[in-house]
Amino acid sequence: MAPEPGRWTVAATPDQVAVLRRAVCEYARGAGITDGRLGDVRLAVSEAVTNAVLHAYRDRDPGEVRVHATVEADGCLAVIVEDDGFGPLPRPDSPGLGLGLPTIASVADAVELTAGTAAGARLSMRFVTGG
Amino acid sequence: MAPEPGRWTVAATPDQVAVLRRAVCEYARGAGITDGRLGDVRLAVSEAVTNAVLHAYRDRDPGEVRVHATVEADGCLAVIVEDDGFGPLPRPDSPGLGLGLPTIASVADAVELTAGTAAGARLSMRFVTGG
Amino acid sequence: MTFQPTGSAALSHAVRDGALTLTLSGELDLGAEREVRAWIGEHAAAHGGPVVLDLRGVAFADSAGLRALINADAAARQDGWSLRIVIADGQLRQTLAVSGLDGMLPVYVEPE
Amino acid sequence: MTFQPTGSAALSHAVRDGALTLTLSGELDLGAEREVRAWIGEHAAAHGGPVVLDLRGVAFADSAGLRALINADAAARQDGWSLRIVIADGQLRQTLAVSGLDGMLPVYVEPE
Ligand SMILES: Nc1ncnc2c1ncn2[C@@H]1O[C@H](COP(=O)(O)OP(=O)(O)O)[C@@H](O)[C@H]1O
Ligand SMILES: Nc1ncnc2c1ncn2[C@@H]1O[C@H](COP(=O)(O)OP(=O)(O)O)[C@@H](O)[C@H]1O
Repeated sequence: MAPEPGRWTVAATPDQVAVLRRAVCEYARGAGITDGRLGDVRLAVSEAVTNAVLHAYRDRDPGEVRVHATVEADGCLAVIVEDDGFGPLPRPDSPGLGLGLPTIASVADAVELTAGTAAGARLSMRFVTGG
Repeated sequence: MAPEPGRWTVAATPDQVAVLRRAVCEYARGAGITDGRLGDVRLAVSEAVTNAVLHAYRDRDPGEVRVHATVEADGCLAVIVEDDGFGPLPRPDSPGLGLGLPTIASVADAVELTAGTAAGARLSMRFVTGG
Repeated sequence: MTFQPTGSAALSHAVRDGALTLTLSGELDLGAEREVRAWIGEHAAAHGGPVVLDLRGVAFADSAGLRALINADAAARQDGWSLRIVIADGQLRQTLAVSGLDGMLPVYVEPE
Repeated sequence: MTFQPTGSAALSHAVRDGALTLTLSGELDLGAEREVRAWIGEHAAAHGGPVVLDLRGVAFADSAGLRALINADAAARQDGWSLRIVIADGQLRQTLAVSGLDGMLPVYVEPE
């Protein structure tokens, strides 16, 4: 009995990273995820939302970050983080360490980066829950 | 009439980046890709194979890089670059500029990074050919 | 003295045996990083001697949070004070290991 | 004088009006980067004056290749010689734009 999908929309500001991280973890817990896997979800969501806050709008006014979480038919947890920014574009002046995407790839079972539905970037992560 | 899938296996050394780039471009041309799209495929494959050469084996002896190209039922070109290295792991001492993955994401229509089938990393890229 | 920044990390400091101990607990992420970074820089500069960064109470850190540690390490090298980062055997230790930063920072694992 | 490295880039150099012109053609990728980097560094150091890097014949470059340009720019700043990177309106220009590096390097677009 999979829970209804979760949807959250926040402003792309640094304080919202913790808000979304907690919201998705609570959703994942409600979906019966194991404690081990929960740590992976927490870290991956934190990195993905951080990227949207840091990179999507750059010098523009911060727009939205939208997160969508759902349990798929095979029991996998899928989390999508989407923004309306520049789209996935390289950034030689990145303030980051360049660890975000590879960190997500190393804790999630799959990560897909595409252009957003209208504009911006869309990062999809899947976690096998094995339960 | 889609061509048979293409498969190439090379050693993970710098000189093989050009070899795989050319092989996949020739395949894409044979599959009727437009010149505009061909430039995107060339750049994305080059970045993906470069990552396998630079990051998969790090201080180990270079292993294999395997590339698989295919035209899907919907006409999309799918290219998969796979290695048997460490898997997608962050690397604060990366010799790169951190531009590889976002460059791929900005020229391909979708890019997915997962663990390889046995070990290592597996990068899948899709290009809508619209033809 | 404890200071609660706008983010989700709590900060306190004390001098013990000549070493400044900066204790941080809570969540070390993008929302906390800038404030934590400034706070470490300020106290370390005012103290001038050895600094212990006690992070055993940090329940969560991501790569934005790890940036504050890299920054503290760079400041210590540049300004010539010694730094010791003390962590527990938990999420922070794992995240440091995944990031590959554990070998690049003066990290010590101690029980809480 | 033309030198064909193991990679797929061809290199030649000449002094014109006091400026050293380094001309590079072919493909600037990981296979060529190290050799190109060393070659630029060597000639620029020996010359000491202004350097023009003529890349109008470069048919392809990726981010590993762009590293050679960043490196040349860093060397020029550090050692105090002026650098001018001349490119055509083609793939290299596009790749520089996608990478965001175009605004960070002394790039000039000129017809071939
Ligand atoms: N939501 C996004 N919008 C635009 N660009 C992005 C986004 N997420 C990531 N990127 C691009 O991908 C690059 C790599 O991201 P990451 O691996 O997290 O490293 P870092 O954030 O430390 O630079 C970023 O520097 C940026 O150029
Ligand atoms: N094939 C791979 N195997 C292991 N790690 C990889 C691989 N590809 C990429 N990575 C990791 O992802 C990081 C980001 O890659 P990329 O965006 O291409 O930047 P760069 O190669 O310049 O560091 C690399 O630093 C590395 O840690």
